[in-house]
Amino acid sequence: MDLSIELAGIHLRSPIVLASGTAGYAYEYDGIIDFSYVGAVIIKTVTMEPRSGHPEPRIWEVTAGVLNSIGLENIGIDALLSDVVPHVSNLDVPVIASIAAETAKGFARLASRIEEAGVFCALELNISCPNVERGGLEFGVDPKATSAVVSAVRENTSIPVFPKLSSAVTNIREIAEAAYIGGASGLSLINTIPGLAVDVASRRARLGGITGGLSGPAIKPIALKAVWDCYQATGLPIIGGGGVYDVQDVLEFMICGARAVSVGTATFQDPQGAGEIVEALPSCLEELGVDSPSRLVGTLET
Amino acid sequence: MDLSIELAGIHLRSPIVLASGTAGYAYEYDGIIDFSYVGAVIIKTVTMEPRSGHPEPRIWEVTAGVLNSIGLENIGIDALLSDVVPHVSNLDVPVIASIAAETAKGFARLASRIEEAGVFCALELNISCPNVERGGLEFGVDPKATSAVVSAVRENTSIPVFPKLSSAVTNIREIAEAAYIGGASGLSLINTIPGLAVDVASRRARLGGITGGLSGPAIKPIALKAVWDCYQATGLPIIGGGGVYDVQDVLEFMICGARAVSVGTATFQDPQGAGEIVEALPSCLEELGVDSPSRLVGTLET
Amino acid sequence: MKKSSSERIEKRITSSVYVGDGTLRNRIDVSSRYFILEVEIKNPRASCPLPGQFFTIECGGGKEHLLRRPFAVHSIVEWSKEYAVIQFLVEEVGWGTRRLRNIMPGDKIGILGPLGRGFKFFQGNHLLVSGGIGVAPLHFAACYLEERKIDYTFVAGFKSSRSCYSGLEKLEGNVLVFTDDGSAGKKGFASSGAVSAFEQAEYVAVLACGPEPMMREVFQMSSSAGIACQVSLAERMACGVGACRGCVRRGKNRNLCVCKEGPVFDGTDVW
Amino acid sequence: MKKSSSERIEKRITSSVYVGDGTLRNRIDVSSRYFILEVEIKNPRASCPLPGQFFTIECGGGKEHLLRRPFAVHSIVEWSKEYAVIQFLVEEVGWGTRRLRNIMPGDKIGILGPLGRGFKFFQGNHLLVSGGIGVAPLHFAACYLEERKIDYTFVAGFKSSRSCYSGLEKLEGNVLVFTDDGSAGKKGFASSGAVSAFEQAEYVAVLACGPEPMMREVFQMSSSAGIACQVSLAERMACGVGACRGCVRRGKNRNLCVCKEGPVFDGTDVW
Ligand SMILES: Cc1cc2nc3c(=O)[nH]c(=O)nc-3n(C[C@H](O)[C@H](O)[C@H](O)COP(=O)(O)OP(=O)(O)OC[C@H]3O[C@@H](n4cnc5c(N)ncnc54)[C@H](O)[C@@H]3O)c2cc1C
Ligand SMILES: Cc1cc2nc3c(=O)[nH]c(=O)nc-3n(C[C@H](O)[C@H](O)[C@H](O)COP(=O)(O)OP(=O)(O)OC[C@H]3O[C@@H](n4cnc5c(N)ncnc54)[C@H](O)[C@@H]3O)c2cc1C
Ligand SMILES: Cc1cc2nc3c(=O)[nH]c(=O)nc-3n(C[C@H](O)[C@H](O)[C@H](O)COP(=O)(O)O)c2cc1C
Ligand SMILES: Cc1cc2nc3c(=O)[nH]c(=O)nc-3n(C[C@H](O)[C@H](O)[C@H](O)COP(=O)(O)O)c2cc1C
Ligand code: FES
Ligand code: FES
Repeated sequence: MDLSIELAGIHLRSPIVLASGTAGYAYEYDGIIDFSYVGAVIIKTVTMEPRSGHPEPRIWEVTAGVLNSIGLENIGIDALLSDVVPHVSNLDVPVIASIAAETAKGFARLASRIEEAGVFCALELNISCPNVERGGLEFGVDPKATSAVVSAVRENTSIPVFPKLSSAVTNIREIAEAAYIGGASGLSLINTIPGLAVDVASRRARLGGITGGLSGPAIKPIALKAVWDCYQATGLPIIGGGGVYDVQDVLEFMICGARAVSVGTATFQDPQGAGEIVEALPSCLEELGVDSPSRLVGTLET
Repeated sequence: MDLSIELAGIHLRSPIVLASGTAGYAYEYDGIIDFSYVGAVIIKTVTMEPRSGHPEPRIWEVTAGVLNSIGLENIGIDALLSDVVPHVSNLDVPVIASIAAETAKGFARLASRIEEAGVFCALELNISCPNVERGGLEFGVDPKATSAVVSAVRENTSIPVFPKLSSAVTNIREIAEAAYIGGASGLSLINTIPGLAVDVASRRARLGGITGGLSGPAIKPIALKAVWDCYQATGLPIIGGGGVYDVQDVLEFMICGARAVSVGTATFQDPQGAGEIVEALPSCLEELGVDSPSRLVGTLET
Repeated sequence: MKKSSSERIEKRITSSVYVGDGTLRNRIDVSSRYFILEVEIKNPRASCPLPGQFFTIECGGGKEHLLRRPFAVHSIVEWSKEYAVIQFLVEEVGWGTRRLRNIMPGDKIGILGPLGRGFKFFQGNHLLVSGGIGVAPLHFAACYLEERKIDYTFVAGFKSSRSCYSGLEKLEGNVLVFTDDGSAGKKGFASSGAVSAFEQAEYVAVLACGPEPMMREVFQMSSSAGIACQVSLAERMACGVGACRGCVRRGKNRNLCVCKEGPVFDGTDVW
Repeated sequence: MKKSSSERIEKRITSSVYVGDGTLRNRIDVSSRYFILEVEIKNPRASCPLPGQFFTIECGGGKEHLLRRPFAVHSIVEWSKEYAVIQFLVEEVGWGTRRLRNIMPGDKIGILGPLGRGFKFFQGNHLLVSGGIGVAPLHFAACYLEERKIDYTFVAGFKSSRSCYSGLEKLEGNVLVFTDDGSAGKKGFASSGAVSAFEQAEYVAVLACGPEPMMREVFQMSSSAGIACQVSLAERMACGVGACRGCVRRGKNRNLCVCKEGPVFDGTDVW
């Protein structure tokens, strides 16, 4: 079965993409992940300047999930373009860049540099990272700011732009609509959800950043609802994810309106999991009586 | 060890309370749960008129959680007072009532009737139920409406009042502060988080209400953060919960600022679980070097 | 609809309940999908379960699988205040039932019951109609009737011989097995078996358990014949004791709380 | 600090990696808290692990426990392109290690490695200092040195005789065991053992693995003695391959990525 799917003008050989921050710059997994199964890799969010991120510990396992407080550590756009791009362009997989900045202008400037590199097929705007005090979540929780960021980027870029939304807002439809109005090519969701874990013995937070972002199967029902809400509100092509673990999860996300489905935390348990999902897809789709993944998208009956 | 704790002027023999909606009107569990361990039972939310709730199915198990779309089915205040109160007052456990209405006035009227019954030691305001189209979440997501509801109730009631908040908002501190300004005696949190699950084969939602509320260990990190946020923002006494499963969870919630800790979904797996937690508390507190549960409250070191 | 005039011989009451651990005494595979769990309880101090009542079983789900699974009593091997042995007939359909299939004799499992209200029985010929795993509570009902020397006909439908429940062969009553593909017993659905059963005898009561469309059909047949039909409904449950309203479904005129008011209802309450 | 002048005999490289299933061949309990997992890999096609390198093991956590657990190689029983047997020495501290203790010979476990960068070795006398389970990679280092006929002294500290790792007795080098309570070997901490080791001989390199305060002390001693000290750090990991930045910690002047740049670092990079 042909698993390919069009996503806002990009051609993906399969609907499965690797989520930002969980697959690094892709080349770290070279020889471990068989990228030929993967529709695209979304690389770790990059900022204008390098960021050193939060103090350790940065990772804490919770029931059916992981809390992280990486704090957007990254090498900065210059090093990305000089050191990483050559590696990335050698891999046989489309790569989507992810950027974060503190102002709409900052986003726009980064977007231009990403586009100039010529190797990225699309751009994710991380306006919803719970692990930064400024810049991240602030945009993604406010419709006006969301709109402003998206349109600033839109004016400076011709590759498809996917603002990445948080579900930790009162009304995600409002944010999705604002992104639409700003000119988003599609949406990516959801980012991790702010959470906390405590080491009882020391009465300290388990993470150096105190709070962190929750990912993994624990958040799947919340993510599915977010995808369905945004699909209904905007009809935009969606990269949906949050807790995806197996092929059934992928089908649920597509039925709720995702055209592509991202695998993040599950990759830590099984780096080859995304590939196994892709292998399992054709027979699952056949069982559902569809001849292409796109036929599932948004077919939730209510 | 004396496990008792003062909560906004109520005396609880232990900090463990049963969460609204998961222990019915308490008497259903008579002979199954040993109430002598329990600090208080918060009974199912009641509305002015009886409500028939959502169509079936209303329950769906997800990874480390449960989705429910009960839809606030309840017998209404009249039946509560005439049929349930006599049963409840026979049980050897303090009972907290929970109410929901569509207007601030409606909340106030219900509150008076609850107080007149004379058997409830406190009142929870369910302004955060994700399972109703009107009345519930709408209040709990808006600071002004929260303030208005709380102060309307406050003026009509002398028993302690705990608005119950949702974490599914952009800024829970803002809501907590509004509740404080409105005159809340304390806060209760968190309610279930809106979510969705899909039956892939039928492409239908798993719940009759389409979306539902997520509870259970999956939401614990989110709940802990909400408690910590509200504790810092207001210093109000907090009934904290969301995913509590064992005594370690209880300690985490208390360290984040909860004076009482609610057990909800875990009761379904083990109706005697709350009792086992209470039994385990003294030795755990001793290990932490505290001689009373109250000494743990809000001691998170950051 | 004409109410059956026969005398009720057993009160439909909610009995007092056991909550705690049981010990798996034995697990017997009876077909590729069905197996019997034989659970031992020390000091149950609860009233003896009646046909149609159920227990909720904690399948060892920890934090990942939070809900207990409800299972009807399939038979009572022994029941006293001090010691009880119950059998459940379980179909492997998902995580919890797979887990139950893999527990070992001697292992402990959390059990809670008997819960809900069971079937009402009368003096006179009963018709029992089951589809698939619905055979579990009706097997108990059949044993119960036999003990009381009350006549019954048991129509049991299964997918195929592979899922057939062989334990029915030990019943002394009139047992008619149907399979969808004819690989065992007669070919056809349980409901078509019920049609011929109706043609062959008169009944004072009909008891049905199985997929909902089947129960509805049987109920409609019974109604036309003027006989009261009791059906055992299945809904997803959380508490099992009437506290959470999770198992509530729409009935004909009102909500039905399956765990507390049911799982057995008069068909007239449902449709 | 004076750099050791001795010749490096092995390049510190990141080797190519095996990802897939291993089979548990054997599990050997060596103390109340420690056990050895012997894992067999068919066709590893990866380079042979070096001392200090580690594997991440999927402990069968399913959706509930998502992360693999990292374990240093404790010894290599066999390693070829077609077939390999590795030993891990594991301390039971929580869910994952308990789970590993309960898996059965023949069971499959997901493994990924060798990962990270191991110890550098030199010509001349090495001092190895371990605290608790830190003995695992240093045992491998000792075997490695023995094979190359390089001298070493191994100071190993444990809580008590109950946690002592008896496998050290098979080493041919100079092994000094310390316990906090004196119930086995000499009484004292590994770091105090290191003090006397420093008094008794000269070293070209110090290798330390154990609780961070201990490693820091050993590093400071080594620095005063003018000897380079390598330490093996432990941080919570998610990916294990340098992709997620989860294991990154603050070093002296910069962030250290423990899984990729480490787990072995020069002490001067850390403090
Ligand atoms: C009162 C009552 C008595 C029952 N008695 C028996 C019995 O004696 N023997 C027996 O084998 N089973 C019985 N059941 C059904 C049994 O509870 C379910 O099969 C079981 O809970 C499934 O658990 P699982 O974890 O294996 O499946 P899951 O993984 O939870 O589900 C697997 C599949 O089965 C479906 N399913 C599960 N439970 C139900 C349900 N309650 N209603 C409809 N569909 C469901 C799900 O939708 C899903 O597709 C009874 C149910 C009720 C309500
Ligand atoms: C590079 C590296 C090599 C290691 N080599 C070995 C080895 O050879 N043998 C061995 O037994 N262990 C080793 N460890 C530690 C081992 O990974 C942990 O003990 C294991 O992950 C614990 O898993 P768990 O599920 O049993 O414990 P959990 O339930 O996850 O945790 C139990 C307790 O242990 C603490 N803990 C767990 N992991 C770590 C860690 N990485 N650092 C500090 N504290 C931790 C937790 O804070 C918690 O209090 C190594 C760690 C690293 C990073
Ligand atoms: C360790 C870690 C790092 C992450 N870093 C980023 C990031 O840099 N940018 C981003 O947009 N999302 C980041 N995410 C969020 C993921 O891309 C994804 O949205 C989220 O984890 C939910 O999906 P999952 O449950 O499949 O992991 C990170 C997640 C994890 C676990
Ligand atoms: C079946 C069910 C019904 C509930 N009904 C109510 C309710 O009527 N009123 C209310 O305030 N909260 C209700 N809740 C929310 C719980 O009180 C609690 O806030 C939530 O479940 C989180 O806690 P838990 O994870 O311990 O269950 C309900 C939860 C469940 C699972
Ligand atoms: S399952 Fe809770 S009321 Fe029936
Ligand atoms: S564990 Fe992911 S970078 Fe080290």
